[in-house]
Amino acid sequence: MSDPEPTQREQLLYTAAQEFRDESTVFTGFHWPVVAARVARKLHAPNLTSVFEAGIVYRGTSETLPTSTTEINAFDGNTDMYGNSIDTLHTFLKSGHLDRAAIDVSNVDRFGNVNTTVIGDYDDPSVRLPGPGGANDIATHAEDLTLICGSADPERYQDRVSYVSSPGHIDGDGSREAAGFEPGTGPSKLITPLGTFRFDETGRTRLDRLVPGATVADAREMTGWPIEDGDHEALPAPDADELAVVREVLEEAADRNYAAIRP
Amino acid sequence: MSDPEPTQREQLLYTAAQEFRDESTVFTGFHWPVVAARVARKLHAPNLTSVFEAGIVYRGTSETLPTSTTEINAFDGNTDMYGNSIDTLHTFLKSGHLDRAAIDVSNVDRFGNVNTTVIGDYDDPSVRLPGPGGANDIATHAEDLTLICGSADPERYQDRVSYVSSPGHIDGDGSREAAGFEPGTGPSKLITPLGTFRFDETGRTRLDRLVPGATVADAREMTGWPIEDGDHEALPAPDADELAVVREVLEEAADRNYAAIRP
Amino acid sequence: MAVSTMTTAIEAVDGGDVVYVGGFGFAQPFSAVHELIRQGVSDLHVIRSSGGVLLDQLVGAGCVSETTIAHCWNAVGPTPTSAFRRAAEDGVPRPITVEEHGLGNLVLRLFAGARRLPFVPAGPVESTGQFENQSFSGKFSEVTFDGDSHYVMEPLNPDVSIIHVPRADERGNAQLTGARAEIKHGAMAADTLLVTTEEVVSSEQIQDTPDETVVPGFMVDHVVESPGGAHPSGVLGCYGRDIDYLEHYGEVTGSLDDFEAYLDEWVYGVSDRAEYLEAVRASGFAEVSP
Amino acid sequence: MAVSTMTTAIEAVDGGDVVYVGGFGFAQPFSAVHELIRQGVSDLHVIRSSGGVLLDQLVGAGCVSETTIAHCWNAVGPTPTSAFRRAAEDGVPRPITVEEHGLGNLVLRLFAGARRLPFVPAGPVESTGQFENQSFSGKFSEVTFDGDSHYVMEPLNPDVSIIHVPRADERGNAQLTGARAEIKHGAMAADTLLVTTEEVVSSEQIQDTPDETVVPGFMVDHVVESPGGAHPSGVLGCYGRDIDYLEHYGEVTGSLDDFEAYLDEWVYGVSDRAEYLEAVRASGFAEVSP
Repeated sequence: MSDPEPTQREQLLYTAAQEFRDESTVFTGFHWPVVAARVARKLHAPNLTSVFEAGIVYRGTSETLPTSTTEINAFDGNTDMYGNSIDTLHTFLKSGHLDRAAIDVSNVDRFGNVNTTVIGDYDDPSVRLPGPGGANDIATHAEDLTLICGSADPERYQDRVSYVSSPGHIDGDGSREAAGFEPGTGPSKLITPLGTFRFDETGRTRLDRLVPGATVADAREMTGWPIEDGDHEALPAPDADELAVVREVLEEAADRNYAAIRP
Repeated sequence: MSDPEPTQREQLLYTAAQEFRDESTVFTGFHWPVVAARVARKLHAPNLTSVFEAGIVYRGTSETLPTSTTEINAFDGNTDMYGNSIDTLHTFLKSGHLDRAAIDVSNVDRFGNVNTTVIGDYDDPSVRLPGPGGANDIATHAEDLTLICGSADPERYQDRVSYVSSPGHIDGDGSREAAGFEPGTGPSKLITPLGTFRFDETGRTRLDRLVPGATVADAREMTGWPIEDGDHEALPAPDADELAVVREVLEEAADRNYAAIRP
Repeated sequence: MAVSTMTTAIEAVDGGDVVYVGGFGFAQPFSAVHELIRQGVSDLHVIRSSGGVLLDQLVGAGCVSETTIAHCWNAVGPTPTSAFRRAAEDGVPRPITVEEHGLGNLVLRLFAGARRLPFVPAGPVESTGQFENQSFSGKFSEVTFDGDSHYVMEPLNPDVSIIHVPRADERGNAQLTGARAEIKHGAMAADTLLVTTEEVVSSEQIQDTPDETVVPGFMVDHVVESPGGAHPSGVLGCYGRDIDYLEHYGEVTGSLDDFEAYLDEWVYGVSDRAEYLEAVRASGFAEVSP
Repeated sequence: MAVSTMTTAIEAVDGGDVVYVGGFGFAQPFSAVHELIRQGVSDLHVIRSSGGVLLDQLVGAGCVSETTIAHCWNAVGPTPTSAFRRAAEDGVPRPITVEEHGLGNLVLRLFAGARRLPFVPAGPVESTGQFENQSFSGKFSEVTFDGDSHYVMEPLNPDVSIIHVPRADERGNAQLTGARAEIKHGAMAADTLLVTTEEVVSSEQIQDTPDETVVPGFMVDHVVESPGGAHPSGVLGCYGRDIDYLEHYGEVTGSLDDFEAYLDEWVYGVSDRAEYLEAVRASGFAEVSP
């Protein structure tokens, strides 16, 4: 008999899946966004369109979960268009036709800036991370951007990242616009294992909703960010059928060698 | 019994066809270049590749002569690539991979400048001509450019055109390079019904060879350009078999509504 | 997005709009242009690589006040496009401005529009007519890069773009085969995008051949099924160029009166594309079947 | 142009060259890269959108001194690419520089190279790491257009580009299906272009499907037939990504010794692609057939 309560990860995917509405078009970043979009496809969004940086416009639900956004064979038969990276990263991101974008973040700060590049000095790093790829462009141009952080590890949540791989609201208080970014662009929401945050008018995170059972104190401890006390509506938990779908997708991810799934 | 002597037009096409070598790649402009290239394809260049501005890379000999470089159906089955106009007018013209380019000119001056735009004031023209299309880009970027003028009408040959639709050597004496054009680009040859000209180091026409029977005086009268007396080797005339091919292509052109062919 | 009638789709075009009309010598949206003429839209600024007979008709019908083009003529012959000439030379039926560019610069401006770039470098233009003509010399701005002076051009972003394709699905995913010219960029540069198509096909058919998709459905505002919509230009895989019709057009539109008679017969005199194609057939021109 | 052996084609790459290597998560020219490693080419400046396992191998083998990339990791997992990290963090086996760009800016620089434009506008970059990092801040030059300040970037023009495609003919006409990423621009930007292909097909076959041609033969310097040449990445229509092999790669290359053992087994230990594929099969990984 399977556990009727979702794990943190299952709840995260369920929450994130709500970002992907049926009949909408979402620039879907690597990793958790792809997995969450698949949950959405199976739950409520059979005609979700995902745009991927290499030029793929993917609509429907492919037979297999791709290991990454560039595993073309996994999408073939469910793509409306094979375009190129200038189509996706320039035209689609900047022309106002997308409903939303979502990217995976592993080191994020209060302003929604993301570091996927280096820990330490750029030219002599203590840790060299992969770099941003197209997530930089998504964070630069997208108008309704959701960040998804799959980890509850407090080290993932910074006060201010030392290297901005993908720009959030920089240092807040209009500094993003002052640096030349279009008004209205940048992160609007952050989804974490403990709850969701919105970015307020100063460009800082503000706790929105908590996952069932989590407290403001938990969120404060995880992020290290100042969070005011207050009542926060709980995020809806999946019902039994929905949870079964989330688990099915996580099993697919394990079958397709998703490293984060490993025990 | 057909006339064993070529007409002016037949000789022109035969002369121009020599510009299209087998196994070479030529950016082929609208009108006479397309017809001359077809003569070449049938005479000596079965593997000539023509690049056309709309994105077509055409190799071999299509069943029918196209009415223009954009009549795709006429080339289909003999195209190596369907690309776009940025491929052709930027990459192909500027990357140094073409062997030659050829364009039709109807108003040309001593410097190889071409006017296909207006007679009279630009904003209040006495005659509005079609404009240059991609011929402007070919004249701007091509490194070995042949101009083909199908008419012996002296009005077609100017001292200096009043509007430069497609740039030749501007006013000569390095003025093209001074205006920002790459050294080594621009017209190198002009083919006319009476003979061929080369552009000398000052960017001016210099008579090269005459068609059989034509004289320097004839060329001077047609062009109005200063031409020194001297011996000029005669251009080779087509032999009987070659002339038959030229005539066959001209018949095709008539069948395909080429206006200049009309009696 | 839903499949629209031609009437509804063309109502998206307002007088004074900047309109890119797609197709080069092929895949020209003639049926959409005829509906524009019937609806009497005026003061358009038409962007087109190769103006052609299509632009000639729009100009001759008085729909146009500005043009941005690389050339305009009847590719069959070639022969002049007389209505375009009358407007440029004599202001008949209305004056037009002609912003002329080399095709390579024009397509880069559409590219910059499609990719939402703030500007794009021009090729060398000094001493050319396109540069020296005062009416649009402001289009080339000088910038300094790496110690050298260069000219840059502003992007073109039409209010409305209209393209014709052989296939599209109900979602607007539009497919094209054959030379692409600047059609994709012209389409993607627009605020509002109208697609006319030989055939509305199933989404499954689109997903079987996604390499051919030129614009994704989420960029498309109206899809209109219009078989034979590109006649007298051709559509690869559907029908060829009707060269006799195009020659005929040149012959019967030389004077203003003759041009107006042409419009009366072929545009105002028919209510839709089906009637037009019936007239084409009845007059002995090509059989057009998608 | 003629069909070349891999050995001959790769001899066109000199030490110190700027080399664009094509493919994104798919159609990566692994067989060409293995030959580069075997030939011991050094000091390369490698341009690649998504560095991946391919760049990891080149860096780990000591062939590389500079990189221009948007990211580098093993897309399966995802897991880190350890050789790339060792070089960047510890200079082992050689130090590398990493010029990092957002992918959109990187592909525009390749576009500008392919189209021989003098520069191209960058997206907003101020306050980002790509801009503020001193090692390549000079890559963004300020220009003023229409009263506003903008940054522009110089084009990328590799000495040599290497792409892998499913089909090419003896003339070099190379065809690709599926997402195009920046492959066409990377190929067209080069001085010298090498194409590896699953299969050399007839020119008739190319002319039956000219929409799929990504570079025309006249731009190509060497065509090499290399079936299975993209393993462990996939080639649409030929074979899929070998995710078990890629996971295995991540697991057995974590340390320098293990990485060198990997190279000994899979690169130095085989003389050509056929032997490599035989080893793939013998080790129980995917059956790769073009």
